[in-house]
Amino acid sequence: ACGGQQATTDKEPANKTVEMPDTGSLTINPEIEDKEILGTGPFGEQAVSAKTLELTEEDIAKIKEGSYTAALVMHYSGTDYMTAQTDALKASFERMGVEVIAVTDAQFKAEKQVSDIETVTAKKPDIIVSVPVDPVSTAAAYKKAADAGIKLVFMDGTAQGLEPGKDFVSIVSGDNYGNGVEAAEVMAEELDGKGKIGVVFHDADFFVTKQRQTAFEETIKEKYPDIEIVAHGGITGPNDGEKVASAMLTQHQDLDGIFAIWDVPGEGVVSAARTAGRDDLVITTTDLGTNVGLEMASGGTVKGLGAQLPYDQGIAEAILAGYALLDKEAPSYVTTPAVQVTKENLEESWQLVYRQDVPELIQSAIQ
Amino acid sequence: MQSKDSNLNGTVAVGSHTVSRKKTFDWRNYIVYFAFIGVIIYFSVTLHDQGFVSTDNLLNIIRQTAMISLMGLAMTFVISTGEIDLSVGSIAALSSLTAALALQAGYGMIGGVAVGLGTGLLVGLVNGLLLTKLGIPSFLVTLATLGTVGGLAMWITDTAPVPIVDATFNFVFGSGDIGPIPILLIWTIVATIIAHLLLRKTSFGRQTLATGGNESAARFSGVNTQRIKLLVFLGSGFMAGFAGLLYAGRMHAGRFTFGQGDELSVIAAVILGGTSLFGGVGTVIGTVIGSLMIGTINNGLIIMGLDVSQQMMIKGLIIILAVAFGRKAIKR
Amino acid sequence: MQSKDSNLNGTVAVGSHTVSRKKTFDWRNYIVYFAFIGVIIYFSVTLHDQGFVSTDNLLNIIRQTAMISLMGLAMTFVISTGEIDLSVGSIAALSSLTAALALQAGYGMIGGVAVGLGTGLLVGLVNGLLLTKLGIPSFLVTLATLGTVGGLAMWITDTAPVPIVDATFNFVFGSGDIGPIPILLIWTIVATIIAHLLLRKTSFGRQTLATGGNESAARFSGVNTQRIKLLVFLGSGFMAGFAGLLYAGRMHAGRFTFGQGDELSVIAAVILGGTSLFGGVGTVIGTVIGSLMIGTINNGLIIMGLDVSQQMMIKGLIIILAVAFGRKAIKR
Amino acid sequence: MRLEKPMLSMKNISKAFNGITVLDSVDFSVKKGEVHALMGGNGAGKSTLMKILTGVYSADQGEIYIDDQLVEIKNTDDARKNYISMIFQEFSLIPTLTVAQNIFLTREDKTSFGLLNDKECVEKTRKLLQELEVDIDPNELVGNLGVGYWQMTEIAKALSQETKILVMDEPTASLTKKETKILFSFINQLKSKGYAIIYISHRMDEILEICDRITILRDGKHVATEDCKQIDLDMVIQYIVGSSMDKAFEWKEREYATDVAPVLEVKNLSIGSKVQDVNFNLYPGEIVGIAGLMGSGRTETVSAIFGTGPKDSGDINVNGQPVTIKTATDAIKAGLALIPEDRRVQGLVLEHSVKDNVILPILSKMQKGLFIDNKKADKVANDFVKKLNIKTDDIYKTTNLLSGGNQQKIVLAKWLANDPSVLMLDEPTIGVDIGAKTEIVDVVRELADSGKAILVISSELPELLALSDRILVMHEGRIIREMQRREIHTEEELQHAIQGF
Ligand SMILES: Nc1ncnc2c1ncn2[C@@H]1O[C@H](COP(=O)(O)OP(=O)(O)OP(=O)(O)O)[C@@H](O)[C@H]1O
Ligand SMILES: Nc1ncnc2c1ncn2[C@@H]1O[C@H](COP(=O)(O)OP(=O)(O)OP(=O)(O)O)[C@@H](O)[C@H]1O
Ligand SMILES: [Mg+2]
Ligand SMILES: [Mg+2]
Repeated sequence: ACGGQQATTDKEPANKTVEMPDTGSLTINPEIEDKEILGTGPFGEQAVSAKTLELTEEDIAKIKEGSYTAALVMHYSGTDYMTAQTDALKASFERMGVEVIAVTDAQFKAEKQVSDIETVTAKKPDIIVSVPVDPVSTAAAYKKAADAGIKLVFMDGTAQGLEPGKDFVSIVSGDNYGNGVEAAEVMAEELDGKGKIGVVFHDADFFVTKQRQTAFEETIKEKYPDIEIVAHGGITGPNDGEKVASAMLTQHQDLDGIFAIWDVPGEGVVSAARTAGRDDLVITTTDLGTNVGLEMASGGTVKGLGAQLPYDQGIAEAILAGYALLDKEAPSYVTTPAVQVTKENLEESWQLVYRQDVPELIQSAIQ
Repeated sequence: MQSKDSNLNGTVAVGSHTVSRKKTFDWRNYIVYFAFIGVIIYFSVTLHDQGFVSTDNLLNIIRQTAMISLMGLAMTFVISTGEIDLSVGSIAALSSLTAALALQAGYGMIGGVAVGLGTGLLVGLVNGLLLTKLGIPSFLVTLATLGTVGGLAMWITDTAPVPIVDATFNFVFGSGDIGPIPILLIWTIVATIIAHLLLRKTSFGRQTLATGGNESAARFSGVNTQRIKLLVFLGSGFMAGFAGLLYAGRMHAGRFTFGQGDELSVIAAVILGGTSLFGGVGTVIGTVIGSLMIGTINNGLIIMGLDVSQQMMIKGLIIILAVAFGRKAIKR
Repeated sequence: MQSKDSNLNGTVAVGSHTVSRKKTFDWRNYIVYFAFIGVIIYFSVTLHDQGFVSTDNLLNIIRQTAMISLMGLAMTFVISTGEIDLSVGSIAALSSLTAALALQAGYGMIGGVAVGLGTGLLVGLVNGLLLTKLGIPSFLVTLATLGTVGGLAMWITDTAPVPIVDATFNFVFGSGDIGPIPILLIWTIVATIIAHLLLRKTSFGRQTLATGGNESAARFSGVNTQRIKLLVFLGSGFMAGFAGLLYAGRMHAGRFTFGQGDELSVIAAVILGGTSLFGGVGTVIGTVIGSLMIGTINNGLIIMGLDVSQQMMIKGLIIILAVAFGRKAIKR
Repeated sequence: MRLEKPMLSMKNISKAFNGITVLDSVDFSVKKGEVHALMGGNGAGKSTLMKILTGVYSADQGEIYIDDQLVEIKNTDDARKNYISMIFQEFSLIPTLTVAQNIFLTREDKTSFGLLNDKECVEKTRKLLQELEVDIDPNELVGNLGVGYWQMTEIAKALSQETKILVMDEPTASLTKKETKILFSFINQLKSKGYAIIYISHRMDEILEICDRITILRDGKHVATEDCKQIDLDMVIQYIVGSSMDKAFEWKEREYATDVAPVLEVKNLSIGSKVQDVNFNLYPGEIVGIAGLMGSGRTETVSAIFGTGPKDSGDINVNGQPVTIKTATDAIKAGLALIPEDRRVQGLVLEHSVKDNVILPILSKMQKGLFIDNKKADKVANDFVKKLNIKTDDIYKTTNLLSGGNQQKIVLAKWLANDPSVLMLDEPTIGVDIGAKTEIVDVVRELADSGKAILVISSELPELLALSDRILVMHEGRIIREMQRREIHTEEELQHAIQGF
């Protein structure tokens, strides 16, 4: 598992691995602001803030004795968000003396994920941290793993029919709903509460992106009646943003803003706006990626976004796994708040999200 | 038209002329066995203490490759005629959904199976007719159905999965074990035997190979090549539909992504097995071994604990090395 | 080996004898023009009030298809030799990243371009050598590099994108317009002219087609078919690298997803254009039209406001209809 | 027999391709138990007429009667139903299947389970091949066979099926005398069984030996139908060519220097058991023939020299210098040229035009700057079309649409255009008509006169005797004799030597 990490260290500064303190108790970043969590868990339960989680030195020492192993079964691994989360998991587990024995990427395919779960199970890990691609079709495989005594920690969603506390430890999620709301708020502010906008949405039955879209649209409709959503364009992959946004701009010459469902298609929207000569377009999105960060910093079309705290989510997941190993009772739904990021608070937000300084490139662009 | 070349001097493109008068030994038919053995040995040695060689894990590999193997069997026929079917993955997805919907609507297990297989047959029929009646190259025809059928699968439930609660269905099509033996293994074995006999021991198989070997010569010899092509596409659709049922049974649901992108894996298994992309030469057993080999590599690399990017890089290297090793082994 | 078919009764698969006496008139070379015109007319009529026919939109289509077109040009040569290159999308991704990293490291625009193109050439060289020296089928070789290079692109920055701030680079490779004319259009035109001349007017082009038409006859005629194959794979790698630069310049960044999955679109454009998957017959202009046609359909369907699922369904139908219509139009 | 009604008659048959008439109201009939020769120059329409009979093409006009019944033959199935079968000039074998599988394709024996009984087919094939006295393994892939064996397989396939009318389109083109003899004895058996046999050939001597009647086509028109007993060779040739041929097909003693250094020296060439310790020299201006039975190793010898076939040991010197030849490209650089025996596989890119085929080996000479000089290329192609009298609509016609003989002429044109210093021809006149043969002989002599060294392999002894200054006889992979042409007085002498006596 160190290969990947080593690789990151000598690469781009933006992805430098964060040093995890090797003494003291393990918690997420205490500086995270306490915010009301807008989304609720899959069972409608109220979320518990990740800030309440803690593993003390004694806890960690105890865990270390067990020389446990963990596997990370991801739905997709190609985003800054997932990279940060994986890094945090690996670092926290290292601190806890838990060996990460496998990392998989299902490429958004449920059937591949089921195979991955089976394969990983052959290595008999004590913990699986996983993002289910689909709550329905992966359920049986998770159930099997749970029945084999593996402690499951979910991120961003669960599988149908699994019970917290019994089949899995808990779910850690960013506040996806809150993310959509933040993006809507920035949009509304930039447009002074009125105008015509478009939405580039993820055309798939995926819990996380659906929530963000719903949040964005509900906020606009309920709070800002003068903003009209005049266009919808669906994408299925990260490369589709440009085509969809270009067509939107062709059809609606008077469009004032576009919300992109996450940062990568958002980059396509930026490119489309550039091509159409629409420097005045307001683009908001979710997830703080390098490129949208740079665009925001240099005063480009991206005005703001709702960001999650992937690094702290990763730590929270590791801590929860620790709870399970120690037989400590764990809350079933744990979240971290959504952060509104604009050019003004970009530097601080970057610190918060990635636990490291904003890359030089962005830093110089801010000035 | 590489094959023309190899036909005539019984060698691969490399240009060495190993024309033998003995039972033409064609490397393509055997490489995959050596390569597969090599891969197995390699992982058994390096991963012996990490559960790779456990029965459970080996059975897992078979479970995970069953759908690719089954679609590969039919694809062997398609490619043997010199055509290609890119739509199999989409068909599997659509069939998993139509079957699940039929089950949900209360048509029972037989109904669900019939609807799922019927879906596959129907798409296969459309492919076959567009190819034979309009003469549009199969690459284009099936690329179009890949999209159309894939879109249909997304659209039919608006990308939502359809759960399947019928326990018998789930048992028979994918999830069950008979004693220690997964039902998917049984399906794979049965289908392989049938396909092997069909290709090697029946007129249909012979005529399939003849059609791919030289279509007009086959026609002059009384082979109804258009009928053969229609049939192989029907077969491919049917097996893709069947794979859809197995996905559904294994996942207890139908979903639009099941099988998505499988076409490349299926074709890779077939080519790796030794079937020529130019038609005329096909081997069913090779295809299954090819499929198992890809599945084993996927499995072994995950167990090795590599990152996803590393898995991707190394998988490519292993395939090349394994094929090169297989060729060496054959040449002795 | 479909082509052998034509040996004996001088016809395409359909069986009608539409062979004309003028400079070998092959339906495959012309269908795409009629089909393209049909598609344009259809969208112009149905979407005339929705901006489809605006200059901006038409230029957008060209911008969006430029990378596919450019990779298609080189792929036309590859497929003309009867081989296939599945690795182009991955190469584009890796090149976009290596170029971006070189720019970031301060090697300047020339450095970035050299590194990007060099990446493409290197992968092309590896493909070509594995094919010609080891004799592994190109489908397998390039499927392996598709994975390996794709994995490398993920690994090199751990999936992080690399922003490009060099304004000249971004202008020249993708984002710039000279007057009203997008630079991508200029690249497309220049590359098309060169590729067309190369295929039609030079010995290299003739030897490429001969290699695909009958490798062994070409070899007997003194064509160094191995060298030709190596060269077409080098060319394909180079153009994929170039497409990577264009992706980078257009998006102001390098990223491992750029070009992912493009291989199918590229091959589709080539086949749609009239190049035979069996080799020996190739048309560069057809490829570009094929690529524009796919781009136009994508664009038109999005403007129509359809769901992704509907877009997928209808896109498949349109391709089939357009090809069928094109064939009718040619038959008169 | 005379009074018997014809078993098959084709009346008033016309056919045009793209507006160009290929058959013009042709009448043709065959009787039961008759061998009927169909003759005519290359491109006269013989194959087309037979393809109409077998349902490959449909006629634009005309009727077909079998046993006085009007029949419609729209496809190959209809032909089969009427018990018509054909040995195609361009062959109808599947290269990726074995000999036995090909022979019994669609007519395989079945086991009691309904599965293919390949063993039975192999046994039957073995017997059949034994009767035909050819040494082919029934389990060999057809794609691995040389043309001669390919042709024998095709013949075996035709003979194995139940037919009434058997069309043979140049069945002996690639056969040596021995195989031809065996085939003829078979034809006589079939005749006595009441088969009607249509026999197309350009080999004059065969016609009078085997045929009962003869029909001659010229430029798609019926010229004559005669009883073979009433006609002689000169008349036949006159019908075919349209005028009397003054130039006879005979040897002329040629002058060339023998005291100079050889252009090509082949030393101790061995290829497995097929070619053993072959040595010979070629001198500038000399024409050397190689005679031998099928499988005697002639093709393998020249392939090895040219770098397109395997070679275990042996050295090659060109103009006194040792050369390493690994590929055809090396050979061409060294000034060699080989006209290969199998035009479909080694000779032509069938889906490319006449012009593109002709210029393929000489592309480097067609350069103008970066590009191919199309004017020059057109001129070269047109010149050869004229020189070899190639019947094609124009130089842009796709080669697979040309008649068999005309395709063969293109293979010749390709290499003559290259102007090599050593020219090797492996069965150069397969399927070429009598008129063109003499022209080819002239061209070859002309080349030799200009100082080139020429090596000819031919199974047609008259042709070999007409051309060669010196003849090497190969037998089972060895050169067993070397004869000066003038020492050979009759064809029989040479025939005797070939048999290994
Ligand atoms: N499918 C076709 N399209 C166009 N022209 C054709 C086609 N088939 C045959 N021809 C032309 O018809 C003419 C007669 O050809 P055919 O093959 O019948 O000649 P042939 O008498 O058998 O000659 P050969 O002795 O050389 O075999 C030739 O000029 C040939 O080019
Ligand atoms: N008995 C056989 N079975 C299968 N293939 C054979 C046999 N004999 C020869 N061949 C193949 O046929 C081709 C020609 O054979 P070879 O060079 O030995 O004959 P040749 O003397 O040129 O006679 P010809 O050309 O008249 O057949 C070669 O490719 C050879 O491998
Ligand atoms: Mg003929
Ligand atoms: Mg020979």
